[in-house]
Amino acid sequence: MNGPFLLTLIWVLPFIIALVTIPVHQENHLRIKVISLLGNFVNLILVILLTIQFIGVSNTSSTVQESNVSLFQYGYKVAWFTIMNIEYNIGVDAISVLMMLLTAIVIFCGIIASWEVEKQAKEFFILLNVLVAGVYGVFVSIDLFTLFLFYEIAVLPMYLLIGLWGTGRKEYAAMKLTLMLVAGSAFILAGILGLYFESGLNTFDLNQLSQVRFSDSFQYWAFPLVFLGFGVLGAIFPFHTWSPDGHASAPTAVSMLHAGVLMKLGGYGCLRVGMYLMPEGAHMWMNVFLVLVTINVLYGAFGAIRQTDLKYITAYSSVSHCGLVLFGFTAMTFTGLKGGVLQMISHGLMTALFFCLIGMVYGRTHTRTVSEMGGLMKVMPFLSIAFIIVGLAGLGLPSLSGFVAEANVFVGSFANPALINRVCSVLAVLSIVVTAVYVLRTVNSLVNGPIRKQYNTLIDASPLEKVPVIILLFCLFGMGILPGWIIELVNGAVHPIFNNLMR
Amino acid sequence: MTLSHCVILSLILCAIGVYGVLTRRNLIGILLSVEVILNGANINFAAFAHFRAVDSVAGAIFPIFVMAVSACEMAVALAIIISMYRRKRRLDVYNLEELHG
Amino acid sequence: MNLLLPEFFLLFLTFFILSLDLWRNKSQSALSFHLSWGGLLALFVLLLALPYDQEQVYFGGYTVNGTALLFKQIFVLSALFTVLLSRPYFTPGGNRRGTLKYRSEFYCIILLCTFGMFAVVSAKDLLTVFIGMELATIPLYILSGYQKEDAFSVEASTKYIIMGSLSTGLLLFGYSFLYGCAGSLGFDAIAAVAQSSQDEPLLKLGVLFVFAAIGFKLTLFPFHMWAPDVYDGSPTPVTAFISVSSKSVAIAFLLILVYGPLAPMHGYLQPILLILAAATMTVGNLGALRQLKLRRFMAYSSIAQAGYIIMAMAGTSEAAWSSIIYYLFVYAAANYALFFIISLIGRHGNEEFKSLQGMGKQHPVLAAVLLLTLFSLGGIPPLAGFMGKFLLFAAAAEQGFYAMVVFAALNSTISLYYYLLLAKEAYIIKPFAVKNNLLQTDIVQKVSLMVLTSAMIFFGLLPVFSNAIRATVH
Amino acid sequence: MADWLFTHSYLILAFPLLSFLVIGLFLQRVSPEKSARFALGTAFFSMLFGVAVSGAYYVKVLAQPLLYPERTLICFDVAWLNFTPILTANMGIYLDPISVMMILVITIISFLVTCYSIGYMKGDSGFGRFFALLSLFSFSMLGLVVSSNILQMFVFWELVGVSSYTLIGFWYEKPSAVAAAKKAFIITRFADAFFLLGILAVSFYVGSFDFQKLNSIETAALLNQSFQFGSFTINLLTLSTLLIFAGGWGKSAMFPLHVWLPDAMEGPTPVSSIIHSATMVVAGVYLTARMFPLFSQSLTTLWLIQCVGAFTALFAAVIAVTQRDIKRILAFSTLSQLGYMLFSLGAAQVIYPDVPGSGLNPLAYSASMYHVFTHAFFKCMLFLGAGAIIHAVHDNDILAMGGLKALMPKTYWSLLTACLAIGGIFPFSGFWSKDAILLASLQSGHYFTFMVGLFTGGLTAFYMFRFFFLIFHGKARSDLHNVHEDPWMTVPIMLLTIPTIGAGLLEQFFVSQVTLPGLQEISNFSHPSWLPVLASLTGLTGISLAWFFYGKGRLEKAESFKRDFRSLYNVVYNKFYIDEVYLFITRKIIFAGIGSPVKWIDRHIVDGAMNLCGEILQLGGRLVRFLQNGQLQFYLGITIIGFVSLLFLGK
Repeated sequence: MNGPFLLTLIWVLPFIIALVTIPVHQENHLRIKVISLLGNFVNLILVILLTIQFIGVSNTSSTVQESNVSLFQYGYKVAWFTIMNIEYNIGVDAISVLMMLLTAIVIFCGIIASWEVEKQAKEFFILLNVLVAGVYGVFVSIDLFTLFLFYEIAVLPMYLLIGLWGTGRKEYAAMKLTLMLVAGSAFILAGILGLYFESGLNTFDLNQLSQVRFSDSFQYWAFPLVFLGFGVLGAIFPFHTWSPDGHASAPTAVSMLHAGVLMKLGGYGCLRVGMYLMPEGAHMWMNVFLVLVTINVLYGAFGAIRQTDLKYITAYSSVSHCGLVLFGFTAMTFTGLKGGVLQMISHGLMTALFFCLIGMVYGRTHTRTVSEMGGLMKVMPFLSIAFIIVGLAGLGLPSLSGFVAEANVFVGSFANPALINRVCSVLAVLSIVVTAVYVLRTVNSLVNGPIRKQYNTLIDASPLEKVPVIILLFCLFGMGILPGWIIELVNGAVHPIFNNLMR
Repeated sequence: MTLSHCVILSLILCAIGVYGVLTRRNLIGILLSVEVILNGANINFAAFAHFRAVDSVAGAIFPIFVMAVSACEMAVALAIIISMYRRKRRLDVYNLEELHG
Repeated sequence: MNLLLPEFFLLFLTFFILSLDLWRNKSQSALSFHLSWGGLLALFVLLLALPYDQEQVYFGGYTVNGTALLFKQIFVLSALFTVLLSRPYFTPGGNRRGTLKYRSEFYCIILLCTFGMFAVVSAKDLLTVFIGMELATIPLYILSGYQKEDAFSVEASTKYIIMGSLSTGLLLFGYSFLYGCAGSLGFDAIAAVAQSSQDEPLLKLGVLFVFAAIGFKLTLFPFHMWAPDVYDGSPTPVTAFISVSSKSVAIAFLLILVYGPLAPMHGYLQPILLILAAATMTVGNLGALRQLKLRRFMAYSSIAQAGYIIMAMAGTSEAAWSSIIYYLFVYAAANYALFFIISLIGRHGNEEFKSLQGMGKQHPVLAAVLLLTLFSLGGIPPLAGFMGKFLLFAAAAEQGFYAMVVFAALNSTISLYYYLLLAKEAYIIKPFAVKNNLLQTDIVQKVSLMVLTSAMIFFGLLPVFSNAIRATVH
Repeated sequence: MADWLFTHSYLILAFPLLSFLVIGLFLQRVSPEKSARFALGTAFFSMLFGVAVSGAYYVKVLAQPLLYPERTLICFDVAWLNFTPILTANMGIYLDPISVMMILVITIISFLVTCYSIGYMKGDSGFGRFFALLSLFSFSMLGLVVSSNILQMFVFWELVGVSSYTLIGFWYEKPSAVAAAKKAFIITRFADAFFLLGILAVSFYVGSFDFQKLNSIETAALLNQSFQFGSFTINLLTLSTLLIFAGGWGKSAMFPLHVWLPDAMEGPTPVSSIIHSATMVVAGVYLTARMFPLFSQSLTTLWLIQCVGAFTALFAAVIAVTQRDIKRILAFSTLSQLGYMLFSLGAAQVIYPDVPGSGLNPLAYSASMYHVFTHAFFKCMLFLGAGAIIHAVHDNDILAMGGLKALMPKTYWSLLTACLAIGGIFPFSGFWSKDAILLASLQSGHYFTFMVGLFTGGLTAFYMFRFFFLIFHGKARSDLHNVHEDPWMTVPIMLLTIPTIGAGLLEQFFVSQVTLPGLQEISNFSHPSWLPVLASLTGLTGISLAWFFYGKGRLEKAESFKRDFRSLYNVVYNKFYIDEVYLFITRKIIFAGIGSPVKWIDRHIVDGAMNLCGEILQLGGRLVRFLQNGQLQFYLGITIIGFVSLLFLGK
């Protein structure tokens, strides 16, 4: 299929789904869900098609290894708001394609996982699809304005999704999450306006901007703005506090989507807009951010140790793992950047599965407090084994995706011989021990040990519930055992960024 | 009698007006103080017109318009104050306290 | 001569309705209503038909050009929607605020007021501006006190008129000083003076006096004190009218002043404008944080909006004109949509946050419109508000005021907080008792809401509007 | 033929993997018996193939030293994970004497243990699951030993750890088992973190993961540089080798990371026998041997390895003397034997002033490997026997047993050979390997280590025969009803007696073949004839002491002795309170000291700061509303003041 059309279709389709859902009758839940499911299934197919096509056209030849311009496939541009010379300018490189693939998988699983939603199902699925459309939009856009626009579209529906269908202190959590992310986007806004005007080209086009050598004084203030702005969504310390509350109170699908995909927008933006466009700024600030994200990694892990709520544990582990994403970037080495990208994918799959399982367990036990569970292996072996596996993925067990990513991150961070990088990488590597501690603690007290009698009657996952779990497990193992092709793709995309960084 | 005298006079009137506006408790009184301010402005116009204006006609006409306009304004104000008096039976500015926050 | 047609038509319409009511002496008839909205609609069409690329000056003091016409469009639309809004709001059978005596006078006053605004945006000298401004202001005093039975209304108008006349005094002083140094009332003369002797203290004094006076109408920070009380006390349609029209006319005048006669002093004005903007948006947002009454809330939110708008005036002439006009359209659309919903509630209940509860379940469409409106006001894509704010910020950023942009963007985050509070009331919080559906929407409201909502969406998505405005400004 | 075997040598791993997948995904739900048979079959084929490959290796490689001076053969090598265009981690099969030896040991033992488990695990609810996990383990272990590069080794290293975790916690409803599994995993994980760091360091400086590259002389020269860190200098070679060795430290449960091994006995006994005695725990030794050419370049590392090994050997033996749990005794004896292997490797460093050659003693290396080999068999058998006893008696406390000789004769005789072997009595296998180790340390001139080894040997004999007598001799100390022997279990035990007795014949082979090229033997030191005598004598002394105390299965002497040294006894019995120290570290320092504060800080300071911003804004809101007090003249005043300040602003 014609590439640009395919790209447009992919991000438009969820909007269409939302529009189609509007006329459906309030009470006709089944139809609403089926529409969403089918729509997103089609989208999944489309994205897979796109990926296959992309693998066909992507080349990792030496020319790519030398060039410092990201090679966007299926580029297509048409003027939009001419007064600010804003264009609808789309195209994808390997990172965006993989991210879209991740999104497609996660949302498909998410919709199955939220099959139980009964309350105002219509609004729920409409908002969910709008959110997804925003996410796809961010990944396809090359124009900074549209990127920002989609970014906000992706952030906002979260408020109602959490506030309306969440649990616990949902209003507080939703408000906090939304405000912190929007405040972050305030920084981004200033940053991209700065890029627009300071470049002297009056353009939002990433490719043109990437070739501009911005003045150091400008990058000195603009880079941290952009990096922090996106970093908030990447849960960078100390702006991560929305994540535990938000993820804890969000409904299953939303946690999956948010932790699995949305948090990746942060890392994506940091890489695409921050480091790619402002390399000198990156060099100026990297040590600061290196320290921050190292704190992230350790702090998230230690924070998870003492939590008792399953979702809080997962949220803190997300903080730690997303820290690893940025940690890979801040290493400023080729392998580090690559590792960061791989970690985005791996963590996306992993944490999505984590929240999915938590949702199912919660739906049965009606508690998320770890200490109140135990012995679930006896009554629900499938879920329990899946839980153990995803836990092991979390602590970076080889043959699961986590190891591939973390190995790249660590090798990359170690490849930077500066002393501070060394110290930070040592600390980060040691964090895997802490990870092991909380993961095993959680898994043990959840699936092992004697079972409480009130759980004896619980049933294992239904066939429908098994579908997302199996899909995600398959992806985890697939990426863990045969990482070759993904790494090839990512190499192709990371080389230009890295070369630009080192220009 | 120079320009500065007149300007100072107008400013003094303005100050008096402001003082009145800030201190009078009776609404009518406040309105009168406002009138004083307006007239100060008029004096300004006249003075500028007389001493340094290129086309002094404009400066001379302006106060007339001002008087007319302020007359309507006062009329409206009085009407409103009357209806206000109907409600509260007081003309005390401190009675205007229901709307706040 | 044809560029003056709108003015004449408006005058004719006004007096026709008035006289009609004189000899037909049926004050409650709907005729005046239909006449006025029809007339306004026709007027709008007429405005659209006029050429926007030429400028004509009539008897020295009155000029008509593209931007003026654009502003006139805003005024006409605002008046039109006020009329449409007032009809269902004032039809008897609601709460005690629902009754309206002297119906056609009400419409006439609105039209007259609009005429005054026309005069302001077309003025070429201080006298015309003064007359126009007074003509645009004094009717508002009357309107805000229109319900003589309602103590709130009367108190509001009392406060309004007294503070208003004080500001008039300041304005006059400002004019007098400007006249003093320019030696003439014409803008050209003032421009010449501003060009030749920039730091003439008398000139600066005059400018500051004028700024204070306009700041009053524009609800800039230290001069905004009247706004919450007046917005809260006046009848809802009047509040809407004040919040859109009277603000727009003030902005128009400020634009004309800053980029017309005072253009040479722009460097001197920039910091003042920025400080005023920063203070205003902060105060507005902070004030709105803890409100419970809808109209008072709207007052603070519109104060904040004024702050954003002023910020753009630090930019270049072209950017400022186009972005501000564009934003005014967007702002008007969102505001009226919200006021329509408020008036729906106010028809029967108190116009408070609480009254919104349960809307998401009982009136999903209405709630969706509310949500869109709030997002548009909060500047969330893909709605028009986002594009509008973006252009305002860009205008400031172009001059390198990035810190200001960050500050403003953070402010709009705060504003998002209280807009989301409204959404929360409408969607999340469960009403204590499920209310029986009181919110009936008649055809007028349905159509208006539809028009406004689609405006909010299409302004944000289609570039034609912004392009047209930029073309006109250019 | 041989080439065909080499090219398809991956099948050795493929069989267990297949059985894991098939059983885990389908068969265990269909029928437990079928899965057991399937596991047995795959294990058998894997063993067959392993033996075949080793034979081929012997014929093709060892028999032709001229073609293969390095005695190594890389069967295949596929790129798996490429980090940079130059740095890539492969998956390969790397055959050299020690890996082939390990292949033999693992395949044979895993076959026997699988067979044994069919009897041992009969009737268990997780029967099928058990065999799946067992196959997973043998797959990962085989993958570990054949690794062609250090990253691959790390990968399988982790997999081994996980399968050990799952098998220790096999009875997941038993809290103690679960806790033990967690402990084992976390402690080894802790060590692995350093291992990973070592890998990172080496790979960064060398730019490769392959063992051949890492073990080359150039690498050692490249790494042999010092850098200043703060006030003191660090030798990179020493640092990285130590970091890598740390991995082995944890896996081989050297002091003070040994605490997980005794607890690991909570797992089913077959698991203990294969994982925690025969194969997995020697992974650390294996790693050291694998990287030996590199390690041996850093004297500090060797010295540390030697100390750790020797100390653990003694330490564990002392504890073993007092234990009562049949499996824990064996666990501690395993620790002590691992200590032997390691200090023997460390003892390769010759400290004579005048040494011809490389200054390294090849015998030490061979001896260590030889002990790995022999120990695997007799220790495995000991565990299996212990399992059989537990299975029969349903109790772990040796004080509650006794007089089982009559009831379980086969087990009795087999275990006797094993005990003699581990006791180092001529002519059983243990005697030869220990003798070689002692000789090596003597040759290299580590007299102290030599003494420790000798003494530990005696101690070993003592506690093993304490164990033996208390179980089998005297009369039963508790009613032992319907004790019987299950052929599924006894047959493997008896089969294991063959290597236990006969492995001694291989000494010359090991000394000559299982060694490092480029190290010539130390000529100027012959095998002292008194050494074996001395060793045997110490062993016999130990045995006779054991007989003296527990001979007739009586406890009185021991009790009185215990009473005289009560305090000492308590310290030893409680394993020198090392576990308590660990508890303190985790509970008080990690959890209470770091975890909780972090949690608190996050909630109250970091998050508090965010909320504070909100509060400040709310406060501003209050202020604005307060100023909006409804008083007209106040408004006017504000306006005037504002105007005046505007004037100041504008002037």
